[in-house]
Amino acid sequence: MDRAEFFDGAGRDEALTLSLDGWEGPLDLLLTLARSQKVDLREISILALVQQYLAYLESAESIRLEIAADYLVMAAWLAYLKSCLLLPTDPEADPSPEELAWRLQQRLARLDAMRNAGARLMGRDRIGRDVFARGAPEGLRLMRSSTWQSTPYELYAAYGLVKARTQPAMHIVAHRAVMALDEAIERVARMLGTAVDWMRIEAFVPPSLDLAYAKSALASSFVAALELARQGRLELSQDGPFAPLEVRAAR
Amino acid sequence: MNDLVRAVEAVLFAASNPLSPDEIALHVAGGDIAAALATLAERYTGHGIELVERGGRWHFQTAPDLAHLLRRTREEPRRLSRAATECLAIIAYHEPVTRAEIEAIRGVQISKGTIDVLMEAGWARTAGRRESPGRPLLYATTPAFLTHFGLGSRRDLPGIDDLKAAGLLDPLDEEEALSLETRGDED
Amino acid sequence: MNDLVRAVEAVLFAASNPLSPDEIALHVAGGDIAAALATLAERYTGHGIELVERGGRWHFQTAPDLAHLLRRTREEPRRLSRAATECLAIIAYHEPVTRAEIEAIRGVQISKGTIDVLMEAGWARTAGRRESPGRPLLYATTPAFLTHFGLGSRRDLPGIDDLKAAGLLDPLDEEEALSLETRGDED
Repeated sequence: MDRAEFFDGAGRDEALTLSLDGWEGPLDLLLTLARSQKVDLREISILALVQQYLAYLESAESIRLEIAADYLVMAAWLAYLKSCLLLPTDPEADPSPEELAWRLQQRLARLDAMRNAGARLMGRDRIGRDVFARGAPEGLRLMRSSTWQSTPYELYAAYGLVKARTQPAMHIVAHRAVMALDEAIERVARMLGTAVDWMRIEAFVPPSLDLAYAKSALASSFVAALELARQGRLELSQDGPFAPLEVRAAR
Repeated sequence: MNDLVRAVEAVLFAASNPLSPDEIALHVAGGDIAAALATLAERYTGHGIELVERGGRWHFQTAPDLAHLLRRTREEPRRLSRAATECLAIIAYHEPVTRAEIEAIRGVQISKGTIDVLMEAGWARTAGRRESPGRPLLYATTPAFLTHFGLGSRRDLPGIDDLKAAGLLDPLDEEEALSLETRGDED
Repeated sequence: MNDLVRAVEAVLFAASNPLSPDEIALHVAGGDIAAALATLAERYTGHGIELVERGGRWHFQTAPDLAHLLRRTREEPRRLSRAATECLAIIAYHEPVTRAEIEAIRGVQISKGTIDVLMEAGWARTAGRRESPGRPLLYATTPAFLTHFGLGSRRDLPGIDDLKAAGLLDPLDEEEALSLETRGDED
């Protein structure tokens, strides 16, 4: 719909189909209505503008709810503004109705200014429409040449790495002090003679500062104790899982 | 014609984009590039081609009064919607500006694609975030915007001084900006 | 400057192809185009740009003596990737060597670009073909390689024992070996 035609010609003709689809929000509609007063935006009659807006909304034939919400909120606010402007001035009101009206005017002026600015921008001598850049520029070329860098150290280290990576792997198990099973059986059997009552298995392990050896000795002594128990030479007792394991000579 | 001026002329002529004096200097060793540019610009005055500066970068273009000879079609290179046009104007005159501020000025939410269109055209860019609650993105114009619309700088925006004087470019009062923000920005 | 000459200048500037006088006349109504072209050509003599005719078609071009300004080379120092360094080391210690042999020694395949980079750097060259099935190309180092790495000759490369003494042949610790496996050939 051509707005100018609408306002200049038909006025609020009932035959016209009015809808909100053509407006970019309530402020846009207000601005167009304000323009129809044909005075400077700062001189417009806010009361008349409010009337125009409310009348337009009433006459709008098809109101689609999803787009109407903003317009209705604005209508409510304008109705409030109108009543404030008509009622006797309440000196306590803050902001005052005049202040509210001024703010509305300012908002319309801002939108109007930006709308004009947009139009003036689009009307400038634009590249590709009014002025033209060179059609076939040769172009400036940037040739990148890489100067590769490396150092002797990196070269040798790389070769070392390759060699190390592909060297056949040799596995050497380092010597470790262990207590052999035979030794443990002999030791446990020998010490069992002195064990009158239950003794913890740890008591059969020789004291050692070498933790690895101590572990090995404990493991071997345990297996030795199992073997001696199988032979019926000692008894084993344990109250529960992980409880101390105790040993005594068979009765 | 002096060698430096010739060289600057050739480089600008061959370039497919506007060049800053620093960029020109990468091709033309030594000499007063600014002086050479001034000489050239003057020499081309009244020609069918002119040398112009846009946002600190220089390029040759055809004289605006010859547009009617060169325009093949009346169609605009990029036809912007009314929403996009207003949005671009708001960004240009208020930059840097948040989406909520743009919406507050227009009194309506802007659809998702509107700013995208401006960014795609190369006329708008994001310009950091405002250090306020929510840290909203800021938008500003680009050098290509100045080039396209034939503006030497933002000071050449039509009527910007008058708008500033009338207080129409002042930051919005918070109430107005807030009333829109609470409606929720969908992305 | 006369209007016709200005118009012809602008039309030729904006055109994406050289134009014949007839084609120019489609844009510029009336007037002696040949004369305007002659005037223009003379006016641009000695500029950084010149108007030239080729086979009856006219166009602007940068003056041939300034062509070198349009190209600019920038040297960028770049570090050799680890894969390329290993590859170079293998070539240096084993030359002449085929690609398959390099891969066998590295224990990892080498990507297409790796040897190219070494050739581009001027450190590796092809050195004929091995007379074996498939006649694979052989690679060797260049004098520039010796210069860059400060070597008088290949005999100056440290031997395996030297590398061992320098701790460069120590078995990898597990972590490093793992990171090598997962990284594969990265360039």
